[in-house]
Amino acid sequence: MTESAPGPAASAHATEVHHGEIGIWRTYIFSTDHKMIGRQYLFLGLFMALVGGFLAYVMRWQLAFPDTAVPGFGFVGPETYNVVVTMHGTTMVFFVAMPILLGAFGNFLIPLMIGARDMAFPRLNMLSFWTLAVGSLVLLSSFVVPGGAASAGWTGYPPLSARSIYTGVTWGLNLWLLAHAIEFASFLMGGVNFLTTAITMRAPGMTFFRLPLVIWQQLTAAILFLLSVGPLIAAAVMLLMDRIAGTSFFVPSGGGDPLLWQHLFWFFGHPEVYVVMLPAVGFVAEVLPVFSRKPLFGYRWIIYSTITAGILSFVVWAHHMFLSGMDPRLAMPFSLTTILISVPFAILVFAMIATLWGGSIQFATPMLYALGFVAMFIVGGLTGIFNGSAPANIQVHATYFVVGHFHYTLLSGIFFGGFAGIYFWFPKMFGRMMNERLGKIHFWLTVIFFNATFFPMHLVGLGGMMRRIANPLQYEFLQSLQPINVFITISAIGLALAQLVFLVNLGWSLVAGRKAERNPWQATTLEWATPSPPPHGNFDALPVVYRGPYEYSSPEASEDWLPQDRLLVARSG
Amino acid sequence: MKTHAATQAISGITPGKIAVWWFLASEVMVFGGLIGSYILARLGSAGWSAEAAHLSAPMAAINTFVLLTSSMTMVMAFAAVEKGNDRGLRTFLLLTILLGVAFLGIKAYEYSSHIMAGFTPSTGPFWSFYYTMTGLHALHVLAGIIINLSLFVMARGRLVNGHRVELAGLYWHFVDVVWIFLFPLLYLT
Amino acid sequence: MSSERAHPNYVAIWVWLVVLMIAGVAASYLPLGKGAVIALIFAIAATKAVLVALNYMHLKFETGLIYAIAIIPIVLVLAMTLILFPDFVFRR
Amino acid sequence: MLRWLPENASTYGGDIDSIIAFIYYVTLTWFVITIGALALFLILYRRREGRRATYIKGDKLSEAAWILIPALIVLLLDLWIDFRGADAWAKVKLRVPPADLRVQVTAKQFNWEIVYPGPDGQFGTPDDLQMDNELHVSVDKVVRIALRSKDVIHSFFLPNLRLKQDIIPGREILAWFQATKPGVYEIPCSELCGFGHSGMLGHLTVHSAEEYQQWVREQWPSEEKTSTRRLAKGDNHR
Repeated sequence: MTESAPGPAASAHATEVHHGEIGIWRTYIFSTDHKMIGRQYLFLGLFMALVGGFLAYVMRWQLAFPDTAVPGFGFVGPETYNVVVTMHGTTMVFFVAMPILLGAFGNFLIPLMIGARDMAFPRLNMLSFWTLAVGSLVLLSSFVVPGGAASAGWTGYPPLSARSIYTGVTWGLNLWLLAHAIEFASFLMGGVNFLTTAITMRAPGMTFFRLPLVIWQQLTAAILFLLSVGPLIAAAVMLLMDRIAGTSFFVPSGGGDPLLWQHLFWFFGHPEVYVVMLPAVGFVAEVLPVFSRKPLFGYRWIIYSTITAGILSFVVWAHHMFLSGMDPRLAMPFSLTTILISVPFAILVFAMIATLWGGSIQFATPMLYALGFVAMFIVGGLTGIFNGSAPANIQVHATYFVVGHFHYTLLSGIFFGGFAGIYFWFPKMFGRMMNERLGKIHFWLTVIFFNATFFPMHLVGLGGMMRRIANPLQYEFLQSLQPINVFITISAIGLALAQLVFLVNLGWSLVAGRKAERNPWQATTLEWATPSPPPHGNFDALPVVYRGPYEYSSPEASEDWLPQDRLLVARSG
Repeated sequence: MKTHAATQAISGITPGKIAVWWFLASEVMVFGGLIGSYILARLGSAGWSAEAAHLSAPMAAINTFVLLTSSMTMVMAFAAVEKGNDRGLRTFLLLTILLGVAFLGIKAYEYSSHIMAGFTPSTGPFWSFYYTMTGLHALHVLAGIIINLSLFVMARGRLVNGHRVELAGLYWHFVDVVWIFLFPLLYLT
Repeated sequence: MSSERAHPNYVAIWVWLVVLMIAGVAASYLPLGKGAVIALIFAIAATKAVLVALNYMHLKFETGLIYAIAIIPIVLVLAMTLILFPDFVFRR
Repeated sequence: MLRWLPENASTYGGDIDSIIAFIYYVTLTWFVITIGALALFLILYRRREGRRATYIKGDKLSEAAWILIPALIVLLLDLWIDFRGADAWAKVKLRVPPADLRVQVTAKQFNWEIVYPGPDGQFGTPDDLQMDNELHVSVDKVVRIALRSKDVIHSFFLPNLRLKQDIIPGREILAWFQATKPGVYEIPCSELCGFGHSGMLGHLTVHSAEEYQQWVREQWPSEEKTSTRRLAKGDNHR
């Protein structure tokens, strides 16, 4: 097969005509095609990102200019602020990061990259998307019920969340729990589907150690999610019982223990961090070799590191709870496991940097984002050590230092990893190229404003500024830090405005972008062997895989890339 | 677990079976989280045995018997469909469904007698756990009955294949296994 | 599907399960120490669960992959519960 | 970066600050090395006409050593951080020294209720004194605080003394500090506790020894001097 072959019927419109017989309803709404479902996840996630981003803007405005009316929203009282802070976290983690990084890309990429025609259970796949859509609707509807939406923080610590008298929120918090339950159900179905597909439907020759890394990362994420969410579901059931059946699982006056929730929550919470982050790491691992025209450095070591990090993530949860009132002696073993987990991630980052060594690096937009991710991830990883060390944690816990840290890890996963993925696979998803110039403008604005927003958070955090306070000016010791809060807010607004460049690029490229060939980046993995966008059923003929995913600049081929499915005729015995 | 290098090594397993087992793995974590919490709460405070003594162990033993038997009929249904015995399939499915309904009936009777004796979910920690654990389990039994009913309806039109019965059976047996642990946890200690 | 597979004797397994169930109930009345009774009861419960899993759920015909999927969550749950003992059970 | 920390005013604050400083220098070094390598590679190996990338897969141990050995160094530094940190952690949270002064702090939405045992050093006696949000201690005295909560989780935070401890309703948690500088410090709540969380604020007044005697005399005017002296000197009632 030659990659210069012009993508036949490559435009989205042509595909639509091609599949006209299914009808618009089945093609765009209740589609069982993994690619359409992936796109649906993407747009749902982007929509929810607008909601979550708006909440962030409300929050930042209130912090910089306390008790002034937020333009476009109005006055934010302390109760509303708690709602905003809670719903921002919940929306971003569960309804933006997971749908985009897992839902959209997992669905779109897994069958294409393993050489399958669709997921193992296409109808279950459709069901999982629509379940998530219902969950998003439930979450959004909680804004309008009497009593307002949940306001107990995204972690929902009881007793605050267990009794309505403490917050004044009644149905909002029940709906918040319900939205979680629906979201979990959706991703349980999704995760089972991902795993089954990858285990049973790989193309001939596609051994596990020939799988592209992003698939490994998606699968690890799916396993982590499946195995960690159970205790939180149990805890959510107990919390719901506390709220509606009058039990006292987490209320000490009735014999319960609030710490139990925290343990169950973080048993899920820490693996969940990797559920969100590993796919982003995977995108970057795909993008780096393509644009440095080199094999990914230490492919197997990255896989082993990922698995190690996944296993360790189940035994680090109490580092979120050093100061929670749990037995302080537990802090030492958990501090140790936390410290250990930095080793696999160090290997991952070093491998990414080593990939660049001796390469032939092209600074295309996806590559810029991938490099941005590596840099931001280094910062996030290093600031994590402050949090992970129990004594240093005493000062930085529950301050903006933590907020800065997890935005450098999680939000960089969405902003840099996610955008690397979107710019990289957009041609495959929609059959058109995105505008490079706008992409680069978007990147530079994002990288500048991202750092201007989140780096100063570490400084105010060291200064002692607590998370989740609505008005820093109420505290004497935070007065001097207020100019930084104003600076952060202005940068955050800049970061939000920078995303307009992306939205313009997205809209423009969808209708008027240059038509994409099959393999515009000259990449080696299987998805590039299909037309852009791939038709229903993906492959003209099911591919046969002969080698690993990152054969760039191999001495065996004259071009500097060697697709996984190209049969080489041996030159000499 | 994922280090099987060759596709061939696991091609004997159907996708459905792998999917159901993964689903059951996450279910183990749900019930495991609940049971673990119960054990921690119970060992961490006193006076739970006296509360547990209000439960009726004989009634629960009968219910255990019912559920164990339903597991057997479920697996017999699978054996029947594998032999192409449609009549046997329908008979055993129906038996399984009826036993499941019987289990829920006995459970409902237990609930009502506790509530009439004044033991509600808000009575104390033991009762909170009791109602939550058995309630969540009962919901699973209900879901299993619905699955089996749909298989039964399909079996009447001979649309059912052995694979589906096997998968439904995996779930049903899992629900049985959960009860095997709930029974001593709540009633016998 | 696995039509050529030798089926276990499902009825015999059921008899075992019922016998073990009765044994479990009987064990709860044994005049032993509390710890011994509890250990006995849960050993019996675990045996029953293993019998169901191996025979009714056909685990004994499965490959390592299915075993791994079945066992890993159990290990995780046990680990989680044990790690939390200091904070809930041994606390003051 | 470290100058952003609030002024330290406790005996163990220095230990925590030195850990933070240690981590800061370690991470700063790594930041410079990794970002430096990244930038250097980007410049050295940017695309040029006619040059082909080197084909290195990095799977062999001899190649992977380039990433494994730095990771090993990371591990060693991490263990070092952990080892150094263990002592500071034990000092703050585990090894509570004998108390000179004792108070009970009960958090509720949205106040700190502070109970002083009074001259007899015993809680639950008529000379107990309760004040909202006002914690008065003497400089250089070990203050032991029993933390309780009436409703939800709060977090007792003394930024200047490097003390932070969540308060769980249903548990009594011990905390302690020994202030080194007289002054008035704020006690914010650092765990979301409801609509009044922002602004839940107490004040810690660290008096000099004489001022503290003065304050005690003002609070318990009827008591004789001997008992006040006993209170200030330390209490043997455990």
